Amino acid sequence: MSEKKRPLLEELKKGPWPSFVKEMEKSAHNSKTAELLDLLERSYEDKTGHWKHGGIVGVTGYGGGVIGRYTDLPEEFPEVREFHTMRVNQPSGWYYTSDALRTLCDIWEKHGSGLTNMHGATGDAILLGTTTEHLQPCFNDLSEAGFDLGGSGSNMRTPSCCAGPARCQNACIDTLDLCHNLTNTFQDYLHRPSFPYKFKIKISGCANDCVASIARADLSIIGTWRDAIRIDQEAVKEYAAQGYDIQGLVVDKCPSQACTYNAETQEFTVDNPNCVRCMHCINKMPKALRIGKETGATILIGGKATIVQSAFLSWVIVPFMKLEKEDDYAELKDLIERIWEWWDENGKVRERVGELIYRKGMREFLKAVGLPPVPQMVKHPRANPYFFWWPDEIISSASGDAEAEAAAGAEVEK
Amino acid sequence: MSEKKRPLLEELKKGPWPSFVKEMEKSAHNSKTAELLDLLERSYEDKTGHWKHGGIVGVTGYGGGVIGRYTDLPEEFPEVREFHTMRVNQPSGWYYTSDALRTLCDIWEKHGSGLTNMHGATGDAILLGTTTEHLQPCFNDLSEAGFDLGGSGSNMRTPSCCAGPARCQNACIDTLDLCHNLTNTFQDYLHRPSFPYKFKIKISGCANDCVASIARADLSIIGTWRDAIRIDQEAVKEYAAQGYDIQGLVVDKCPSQACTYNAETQEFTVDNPNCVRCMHCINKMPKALRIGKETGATILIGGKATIVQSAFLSWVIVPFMKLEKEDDYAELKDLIERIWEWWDENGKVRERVGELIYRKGMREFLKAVGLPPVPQMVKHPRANPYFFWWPDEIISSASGDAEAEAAAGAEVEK
Amino acid sequence: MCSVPVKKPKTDIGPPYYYDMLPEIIKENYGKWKYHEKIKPGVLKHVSENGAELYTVRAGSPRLLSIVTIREYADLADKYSGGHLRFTSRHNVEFLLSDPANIEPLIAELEAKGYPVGGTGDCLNNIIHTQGWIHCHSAATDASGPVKAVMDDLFEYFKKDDLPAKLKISMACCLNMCGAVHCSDIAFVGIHRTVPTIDDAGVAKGCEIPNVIASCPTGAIRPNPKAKSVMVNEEKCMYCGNCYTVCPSMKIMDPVNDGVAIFVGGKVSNARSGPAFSRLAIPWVPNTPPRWDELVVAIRNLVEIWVKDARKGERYGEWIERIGWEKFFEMANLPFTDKHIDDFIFSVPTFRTTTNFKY
Amino acid sequence: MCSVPVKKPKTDIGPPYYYDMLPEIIKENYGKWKYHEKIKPGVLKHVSENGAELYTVRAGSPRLLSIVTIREYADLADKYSGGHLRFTSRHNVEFLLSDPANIEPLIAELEAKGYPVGGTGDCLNNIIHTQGWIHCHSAATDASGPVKAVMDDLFEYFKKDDLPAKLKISMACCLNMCGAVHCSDIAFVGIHRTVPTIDDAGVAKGCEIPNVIASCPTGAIRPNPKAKSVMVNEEKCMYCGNCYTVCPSMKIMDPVNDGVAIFVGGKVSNARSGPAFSRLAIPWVPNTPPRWDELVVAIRNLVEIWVKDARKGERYGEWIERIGWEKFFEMANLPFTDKHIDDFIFSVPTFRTTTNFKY
Repeated sequence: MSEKKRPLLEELKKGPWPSFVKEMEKSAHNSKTAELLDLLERSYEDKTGHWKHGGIVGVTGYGGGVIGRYTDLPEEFPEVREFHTMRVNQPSGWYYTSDALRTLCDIWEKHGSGLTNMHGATGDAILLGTTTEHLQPCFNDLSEAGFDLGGSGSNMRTPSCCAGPARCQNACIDTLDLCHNLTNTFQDYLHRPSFPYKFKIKISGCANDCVASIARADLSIIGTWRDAIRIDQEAVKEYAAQGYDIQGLVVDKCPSQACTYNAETQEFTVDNPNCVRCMHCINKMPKALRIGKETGATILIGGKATIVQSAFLSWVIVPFMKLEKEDDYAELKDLIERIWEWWDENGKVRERVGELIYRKGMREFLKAVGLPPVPQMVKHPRANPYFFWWPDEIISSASGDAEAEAAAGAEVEK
Repeated sequence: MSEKKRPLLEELKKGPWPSFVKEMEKSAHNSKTAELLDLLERSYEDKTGHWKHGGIVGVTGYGGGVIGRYTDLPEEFPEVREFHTMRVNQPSGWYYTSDALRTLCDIWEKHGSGLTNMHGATGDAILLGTTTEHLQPCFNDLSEAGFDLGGSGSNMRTPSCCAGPARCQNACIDTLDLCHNLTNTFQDYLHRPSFPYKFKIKISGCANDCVASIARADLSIIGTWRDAIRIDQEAVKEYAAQGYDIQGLVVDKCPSQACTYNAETQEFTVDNPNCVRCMHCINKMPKALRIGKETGATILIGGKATIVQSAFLSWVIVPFMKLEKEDDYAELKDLIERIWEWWDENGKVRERVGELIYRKGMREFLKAVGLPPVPQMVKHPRANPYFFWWPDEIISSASGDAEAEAAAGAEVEK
Repeated sequence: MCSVPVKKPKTDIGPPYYYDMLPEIIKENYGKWKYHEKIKPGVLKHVSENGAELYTVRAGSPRLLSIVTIREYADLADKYSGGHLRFTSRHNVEFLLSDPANIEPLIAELEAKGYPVGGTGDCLNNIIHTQGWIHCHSAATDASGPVKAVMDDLFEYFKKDDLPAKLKISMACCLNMCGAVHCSDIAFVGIHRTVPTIDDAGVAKGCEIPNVIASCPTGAIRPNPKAKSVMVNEEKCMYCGNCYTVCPSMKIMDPVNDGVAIFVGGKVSNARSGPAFSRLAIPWVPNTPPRWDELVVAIRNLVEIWVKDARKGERYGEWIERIGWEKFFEMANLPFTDKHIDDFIFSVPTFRTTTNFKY
Repeated sequence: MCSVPVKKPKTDIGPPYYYDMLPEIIKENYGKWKYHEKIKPGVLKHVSENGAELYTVRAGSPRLLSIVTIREYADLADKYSGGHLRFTSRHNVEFLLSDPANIEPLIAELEAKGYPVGGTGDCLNNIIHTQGWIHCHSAATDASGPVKAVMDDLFEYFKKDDLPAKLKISMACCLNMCGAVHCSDIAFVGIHRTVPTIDDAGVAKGCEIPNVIASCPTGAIRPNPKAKSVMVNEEKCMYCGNCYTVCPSMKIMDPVNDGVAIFVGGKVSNARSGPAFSRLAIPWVPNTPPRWDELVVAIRNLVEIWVKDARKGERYGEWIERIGWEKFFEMANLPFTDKHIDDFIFSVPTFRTTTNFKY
């Protein structure tokens, strides 16, 4: 049937890369999916989308997790008059058993289009296309099978994390456990939007940042260490023996010139106090170099995409935090709640936390959440002399005020 | 007399560096200067200045060149009740004959305090401290002796320049002649404020920028070349023979890795298309390396100090412009006038041209002054997708519009 | 009427427990991995402290997956990897094998079904992208279609790991730039180029005017009290469509003028240099379904100049950093326009405040 | 009444013609200089293409010069350099000699009169500075006094050219930062720390309220219609004093809280890296005339750590760039405070958007 009806989409069944059109056709026995193909063909003719959002849809007890979607051509395409998305909270690190996947497929066969994204940019498994009346039954079946919805709207979004210690030697923290723990701890913030805008948490086990947490999360948690890189000198010699250009590909590219390689002795050394733990040398010689033993994470804030004030990358607010399973990550959770409290109190509608910090200044933020300012927070200190003083830093009388002077950081080492 | 009366200033007569207090005392037979010392002692006691500005003072026919200054303690210090500054336009490059200096001293002995700055940050010779009634006679004497006033207020400020070809092998342009020429051409803009705010022009002969034009001028003119660095290989060998670390101190510090040195042949080479003409190698080996022969200047705009929108450094608007004495610098002058016209039309009160460009966008500026956008204007292109389209770049009908597509830069080389 | 009593569903149960999803070999070596090797494009080997070896086989997907395909994945996992697999953040599926003998048969079966194996190490990875016309209300272009066209064209680089470095391409169908599109080696983004068409009646009826005004990053929207609607200052509007997201009566689609912008040189990893934004290379190529030929040619060109000129180990942005943007535009044979010069909030720090440049 | 007729002065005659000021040797070799050498601190030798040799002897000055001193300069020029001299942009005087035999006698006479010779090459150059309490209405501190105190303390470095690189120190007496204070190796700047005291009657009588409001970089000033004056939002005011410049009834001086902030790491030259802003090192040291002991100690410390740790050829900012700001604060034994973190227009690009840092 398709060839005559959808000549433009037919073109996208050609070529070596897997075709999304073929994927859709696999589920085209579902009448919704068949009509979605027709609607998409129409978009290809018109060069415009045919979707509207709006209209609050959801499941009982939740304020998020479902994205309402309606075509703007409901008469012509009645099957996709309603075509909502459900976000299903993925297991940490996107690990699945085949049975878990089949369960999900069965539920979605029963209630939806049969189309999914594995996974969306939010981290969730995306179930794409169902009607309002199916939402609650679908949720009931998901819940019964052990699945829950993810976030949408002005709430904590579904946290996500990298492959972690399950399959990576670079995991400085247990990203999987931390992600699972935070997701469960903050269920209420995830399901019931009460924030000024969205708040994303993403967790990477090392500075390679495989989930792009620094670019995509309001709160970025990135594993690191504070002792020394572990070096296996025998393995270094093996790299050398295989003709690997240790000087050119590893040492010369060290951003802080903290590596050295002695071509004669074939010894590799790291000046750890001057190492910035960027992962480059470890990436290039994984058999010889390993992360340190005293591990934890750097906490960064403010990352977001373009809208409104242009894209921000997250910036450092805690250079190193131990993240202990033993105390249930208490320090981190406490910090997160303090951040939310300040943001909630001060943020405007649709103002991301990074934009709020830009508007109010880091000094207000740091004071409110109780973090000490440290040089690691900035690429460089300010160039302008436009800085503020707290009332207790000002000398109140001509007689002087030693405390205020001290508070102002005026002491000079003699 | 002074020791008892001015114990705080007395402290500043001690030490090896020349003392400004001693300088003042040299002229303290002048009653103004004597009282200035007393007033300064008072400031040292009070830890506050005792000057007011305001009150328009000047000389006939000019709107600038004199800075009105009054003490806020006129009863106690009647001699400095009025203590105005006159800015005297310096000769290009601050070259003087002893006679010219003596002439200036004689005039200032007659009309003022006997105190000067040689020179102020504006470039002018500053005559510091006279009364309203002396302004016109002093100007008359200056004019008679061949001196003119510099700029102040919302006008073109006194242009200034480096030592230039008179005493520097790196002068890519005749900074002295250009400065003299621009100053004379734009006398009216210098003396009669008619701009939104101040406009500074500073001219450096090379990228060492000895007059800090990139930091201090709204319009920065910095000499450069567009052919090859001249290399005297014999002189290179001499540096080598003297044990100079050519590799470490010159080659390794080249910002674009455009230098090489062959330690065996003692040959120095420059990859000129990849050279950014930063002057480093030339500075380090002046006997062996020289600027190119095809010289001109880079034109930059927007430099300013802190107030209001924080300090800006000037940025490139013309990567290379020939500056020809023969055609009286016509291209440059024409550009300057176009810039003034746009700024005058669009600038708010006290808005520097750089701040206006920030507010309106480079695209508006470039279109108005008729300069083509080039990559040399930016460190890197924009990261945000928030760019504007001109009406003629937009396709007006569904039938397409090849011209608009071309204007939008959509062509792709096949 | 008699209805079957519905059991009240449990809420807030959280996601499935990841640990239950892991194969035995991972449970035994959890946190004990020592190093990994790249066996070949699409195949990784992780070795643990006690010598255990875990093999990963990665296959690309079109992101939009039918449950038919997911069930095929499940069957393959049962057959080759003890029923265990995972997905990556870039829409790949990864099978987790403990028996190396299963690698080649799995690959053969994946490839036979049309799921290409590759994308590891110095390969082109799968393009991370958004929904486009399949599902998004604010899309300025389709997502799956352009991505398919580009991946078809660059397919060889997904299968070979001899690029100068990793190559990560991302795609977003509008300026919201969902996903880390702003930090990719090459990014392409659907853009609008014309101001929204205002349906005054719709605004009056359906939108909160203060929110519409506040949504505009450039302050281009002001009230239109007469119409109980709003007005747009055409000189300030840069067509982001944020007002349309807040108020559907601010129609931003323009089939003739919408198109795609291309950015280059971003990265996320901290390796060597810190994360960096992608920067504008091509302000607009037209929207040309079904196969976006102009876009495909433009991206191929951008990839080829890097492949040809970059040194081993240089990500796209590191290469440009070395040669300079002026050389990049020359090499890419691209015009530099006034659109390339930032004029938004943080523009001034992007201006070239030095005479150090190349001609 | 009978008055002597005053000749109407010529206006717009422009500055004296520089060419008339030049010595013969320069006229003969104008534009023909080939290279220069540093003979010793304070003495340069320029050699022209035809072999002519010009010697420059540089002496420091306190900027504020009496005509008595200028006449002394003139006499010295007549005696040693054919009546020719020049001034530099950093308040030095330079004698232009064609006879090398005159160098040492000139130096001896200069030093005897208290004019130190030095400041060339890898020396500390003279401090460029502003008027301070001698003449400026908006000064938050004196200029000449602190400069004298600092130069006395660092005197040795003006006389020796074995610093790691040039050392340029600048001083401004308020936030207007006249001179290139924002781009110096070390810069110190007078600052206020309290909001202006408003004299409502004075504002009403003497100031243009729209201008006062517009003068505030942070939008902290709003009208006070009752008093026909203005009000200051204390939370937004960062004490720049720009309103005081526009309106003297916005009194900004506060003798107890005014003081000096110290910035480091800027440069103007394009050599190697481009020009760079100085960055905040110490937010405040108190104003302590007559010799600003705290300031002197603070700057000595900042100089010494650079002298000790920098590699040959590293300007102050290049040194910090290499070691990192976190190490700088550690080495300088300075507290890092919330004041060091930018919160003005271009703050976001200064934040550390990478995990690459040192502890």
